[in-house]
Amino acid sequence: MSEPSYIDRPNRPLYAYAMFYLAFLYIPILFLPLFSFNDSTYIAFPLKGFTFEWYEQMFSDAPMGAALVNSLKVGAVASVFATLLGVFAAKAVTRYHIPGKRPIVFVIMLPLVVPGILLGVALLILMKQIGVQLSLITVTIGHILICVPFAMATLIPRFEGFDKSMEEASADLGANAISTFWRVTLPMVLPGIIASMLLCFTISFDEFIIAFMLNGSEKTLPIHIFSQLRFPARLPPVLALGSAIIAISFVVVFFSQWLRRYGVDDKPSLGI
Amino acid sequence: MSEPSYIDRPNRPLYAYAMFYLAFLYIPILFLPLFSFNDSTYIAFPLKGFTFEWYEQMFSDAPMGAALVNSLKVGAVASVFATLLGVFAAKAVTRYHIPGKRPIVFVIMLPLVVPGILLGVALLILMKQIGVQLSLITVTIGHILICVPFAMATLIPRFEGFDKSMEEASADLGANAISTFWRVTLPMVLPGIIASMLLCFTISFDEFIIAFMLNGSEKTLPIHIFSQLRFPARLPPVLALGSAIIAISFVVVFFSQWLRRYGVDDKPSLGI
Amino acid sequence: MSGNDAYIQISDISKHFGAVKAVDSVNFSIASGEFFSLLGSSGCGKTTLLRLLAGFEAPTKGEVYIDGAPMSQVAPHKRPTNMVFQNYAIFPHLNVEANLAYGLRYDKIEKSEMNKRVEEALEMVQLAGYGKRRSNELSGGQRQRVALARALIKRPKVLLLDEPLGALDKKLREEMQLELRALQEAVGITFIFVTHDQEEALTLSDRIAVMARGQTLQIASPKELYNNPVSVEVAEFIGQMNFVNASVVDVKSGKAVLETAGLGKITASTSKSFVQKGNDIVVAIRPEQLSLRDKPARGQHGVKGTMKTSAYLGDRSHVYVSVEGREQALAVSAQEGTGSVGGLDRGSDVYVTWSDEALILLPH
Amino acid sequence: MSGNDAYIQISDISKHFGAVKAVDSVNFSIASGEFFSLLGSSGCGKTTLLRLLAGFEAPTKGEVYIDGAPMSQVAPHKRPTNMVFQNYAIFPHLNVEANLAYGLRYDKIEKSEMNKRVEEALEMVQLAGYGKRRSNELSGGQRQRVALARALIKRPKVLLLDEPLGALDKKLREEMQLELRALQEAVGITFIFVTHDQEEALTLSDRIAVMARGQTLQIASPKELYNNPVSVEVAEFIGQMNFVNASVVDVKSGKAVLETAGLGKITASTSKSFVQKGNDIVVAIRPEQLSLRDKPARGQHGVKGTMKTSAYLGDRSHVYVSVEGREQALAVSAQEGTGSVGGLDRGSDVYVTWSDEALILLPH
Repeated sequence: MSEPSYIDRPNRPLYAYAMFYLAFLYIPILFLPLFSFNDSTYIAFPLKGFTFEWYEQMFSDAPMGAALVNSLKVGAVASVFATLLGVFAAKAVTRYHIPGKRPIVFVIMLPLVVPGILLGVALLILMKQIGVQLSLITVTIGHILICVPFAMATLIPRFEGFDKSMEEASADLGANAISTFWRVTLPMVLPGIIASMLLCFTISFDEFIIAFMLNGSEKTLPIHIFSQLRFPARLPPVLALGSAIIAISFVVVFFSQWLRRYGVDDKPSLGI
Repeated sequence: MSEPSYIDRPNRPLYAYAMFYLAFLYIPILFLPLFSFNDSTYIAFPLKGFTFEWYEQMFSDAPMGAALVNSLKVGAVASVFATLLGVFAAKAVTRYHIPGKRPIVFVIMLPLVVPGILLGVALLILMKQIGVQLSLITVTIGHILICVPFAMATLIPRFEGFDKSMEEASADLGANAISTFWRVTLPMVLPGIIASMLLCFTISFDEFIIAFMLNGSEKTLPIHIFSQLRFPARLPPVLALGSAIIAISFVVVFFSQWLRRYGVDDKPSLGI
Repeated sequence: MSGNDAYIQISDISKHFGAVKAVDSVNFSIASGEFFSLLGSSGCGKTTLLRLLAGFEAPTKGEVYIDGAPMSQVAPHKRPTNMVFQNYAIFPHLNVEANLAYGLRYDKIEKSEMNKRVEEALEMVQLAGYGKRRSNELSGGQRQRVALARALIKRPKVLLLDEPLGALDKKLREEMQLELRALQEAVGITFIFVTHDQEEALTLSDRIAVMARGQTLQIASPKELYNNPVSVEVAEFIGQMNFVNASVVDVKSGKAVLETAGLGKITASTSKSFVQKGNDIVVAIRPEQLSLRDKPARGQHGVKGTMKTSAYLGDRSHVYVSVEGREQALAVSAQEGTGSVGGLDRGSDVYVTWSDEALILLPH
Repeated sequence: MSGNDAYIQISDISKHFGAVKAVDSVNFSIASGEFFSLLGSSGCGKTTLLRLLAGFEAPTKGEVYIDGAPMSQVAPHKRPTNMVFQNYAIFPHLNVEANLAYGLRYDKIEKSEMNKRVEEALEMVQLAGYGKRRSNELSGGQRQRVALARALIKRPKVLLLDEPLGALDKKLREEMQLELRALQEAVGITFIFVTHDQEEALTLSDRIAVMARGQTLQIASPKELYNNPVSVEVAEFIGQMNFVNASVVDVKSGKAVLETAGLGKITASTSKSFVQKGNDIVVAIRPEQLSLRDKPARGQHGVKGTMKTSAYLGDRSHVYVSVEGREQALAVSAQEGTGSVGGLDRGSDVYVTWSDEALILLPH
């Protein structure tokens, strides 16, 4: 009924601000695709010409391909486990009447504020102490650790928005606890679970310092890119790869936003 | 009225799970304080004895002190600017009737999914192109860029929870738009603003890869720690520093949780 | 009801939101000192009309005049109106006193005078001593009083109320209705009151505008609305009503002969222009204008039916009687204690009777 | 009302949440086929009692028997009860058909039989053709019907309803009340209905338990509750009531002489044990039991007062009359059209009269 009201009249300063804001966020990012099509090994203006060469190099670069596969593996496993841990924890925090819910949220949040490099050191010490060889597995464990709080942050609002009487109605209609979980709880929080997995995957895929400290012989993609930065000639394929990643991220974010339309809450909110 | 109901009965598996969960999150972190008091330069069991030596070394370590001050400076400036940008953007997204609110949220979220190393590369190219010398300022710009989406994510729920009729009531009572902003809007979203600043500060303080790529001669703390990792003898003071940071983070998180109690929404929710 | 009869003039005002005509060419005047209600179900445009008066919406077309001055170029903070919001909109970061004093700053009033007026306003709404409390320390009724005081302390010419009693429970709402009416009489200013509750509108108002689809259906006093609704839509909205389809068989010297569905052939006196031979019309009868008897009454119109069910309401019952030729049962309001339904059981035969004056003829 | 008079037995049941006694030693029985209401304001324990019956809460003490079987060790999904939730709790990820069929899976019913029962249930609640819709494509009234059908399709022995009409607007609520009552008569099972709306409870119920502070204040039929409340608290809750403080001057052969605050010295016939010489009691009179006259009536009790204000309600008005010796005005319900208040203006003198039988004596 009360769409644009007095106080809500759009104004010119706002549009100017929006333009500045978008420029600030996007101009740096747009440099990657720009130079990824530039026909020169030097990353500098003026642009020379249009080429697909760097994309071709990217596809024929075997170590880069291996690193990509590693990152996808780590991301997939970490996102599934972190979300699984998060589902049960979010369910516990929001549904059961644990004395002192607030301290629990506090405890879950805390690892978020520990600098990645310190977590990396701590995990390194732990792995050394228990004699675990560094490998993609140790990287995955590190990533699960940093993803869980984000999974919780995504899932808790879902479980909070979830109406307890739905589960009671299910029990009332004859379903036991397990049946209720599968037929009511899970379908209703599914969009949140998928959003959590997407978020965790992204975090794992992007993470550098913990992967750097915990990896063995197999590199994840950010570490591979890092190792290539020393050689200017190898930079253009990295730009091509970066552009491809941004394009794929775009699709993933779009999909996760689309998912949020469906389900309990319809408000536009960030995926975090 | 309906506190612990049939479906909500706490159960033993839950407690077991909670224990596992906490162990998983905290055991690695607790290694830092543990070894920071251990009287040996070797980070290994069995523990040797109790010492404050590493803390003393930490306090007398001038480069570490300088790095800490740099990190605090960068964090303070980045958190203020990112929150300021976020306040106006969140206000715009939630209050004004911009056609297609959802695409805007989408656009704001996107930088979150671009891997930090790629953002670092992109910013490096940009800085080189416009001839800006690398320094703490470039690091700060990079940090603002990654903090803004988080600031938005913190602020948007605040602005959404904010009842538009409060501003209308203010106008109705004789206040113009500016007066309304200062006397009603700002006090009501203040807890969100402080939460956003704390979050942005934490992100900036913890960030490694962008700072690593964009810093000049002055190092931030994670970079300093990184440079010390090559020398095993320098590790114990790093552990002492890490423990101190964790302790301080603990206080900050506690404070930000306490802040959330006050104001618009009272639900326990994560700071993100 | 002293003073100017067209103190507020709403002149051909429309408000469109895209394709939706929230308010559609509305025209009427409100006298100064009047308690005027905008009544309608949700989405009828009543709140939008109120917001147009407050200045929170700009009209797509038309003009609002308050005391002769056109308002469309006047910002809300400069209008001689104040509003009581549906959710009360009490500033949660300020205590009750500060909420009340909030608007006084802009009236350039001295600090001591300000305190005096806050005290007076608190007393007026029976909240003396509650000045230091915050919104979350108040009950629903107290919040409603704070919102009222905060608006009235500005001494507006017109007070706008957007369903201020909607959030209260029934007993409290009835109490607050009495208080609100007493308050309006005490301060003497114009109240414009938005509600979807017809009983509330009847109880409180000097006049009521019944709205639907952004338009006014009828503007009249409560008694006029109840006794002489102009259309089936208005009659349906105000109170309970039985509707009977009928066709006009004959009209002669103010008497109409009607063939009805279920009530047989009846006569009614009328001067309404749509009652013409051959027209289809609707006959409306209030439940309390119908009586139940166990045998036909002499000299009164009546119809035989079967008692279907009844709803006990304490001071009265609603009895539903099935009548041949009608799908819907006739609702009959019966006073408790008058004995008229005492002996009747479900399923038993009854006679429903009425007097000629009880019939309201409405266009189809 | 066929069958067993103690079909459901609530035996000394209590439910404590920490220090809060939500339900406190409640004892009563419900007959099979009865429409039984739990009535009280929020926090009185009515919902907790319903949830104890459904099995969502375990009693702190006491036992519930349904058809003779103790229930406290029976999980909710195995109880012969089904519930209609206040918010309807319709599964948003399933369409109407799937919602209705949800519970049938556990009854080991064949697919074809299942479809038949879903069709029947949809027809019963007048939603045939709506089977493929989702919750968000239904109106409030339709959701209410789906919730009802989903519970009834399980053919429970007892249907529990937790304020199922609370979310509907007034007109729809009244319609649904009639439907609900008709449905209960059609299916013939026991309904236990929670509400805070006394009018709704009066209209629907065979018997009502009025609750407060986790206890039952009175369990009786609607008429009994309205005409013979046992306490001021019950009388306050049901309908409108005038209360007059009085002290007993004398009691002789079933006649009590009372000295009242505002009504002077009056007599009332009574057999109640608390009416004893010297005791303070409360006299209650319904507004519709009071009449207004412009001069004292012979042979009737009456008191002189000043007309203060009136509230028009269409079929009747409530007139408020100030009487010396009382702070609160007397509420008098006057029928419209009877002319009794026609000539009276605000501020004019009136006489309020009543008959002896109208007085209800209550303990202080």
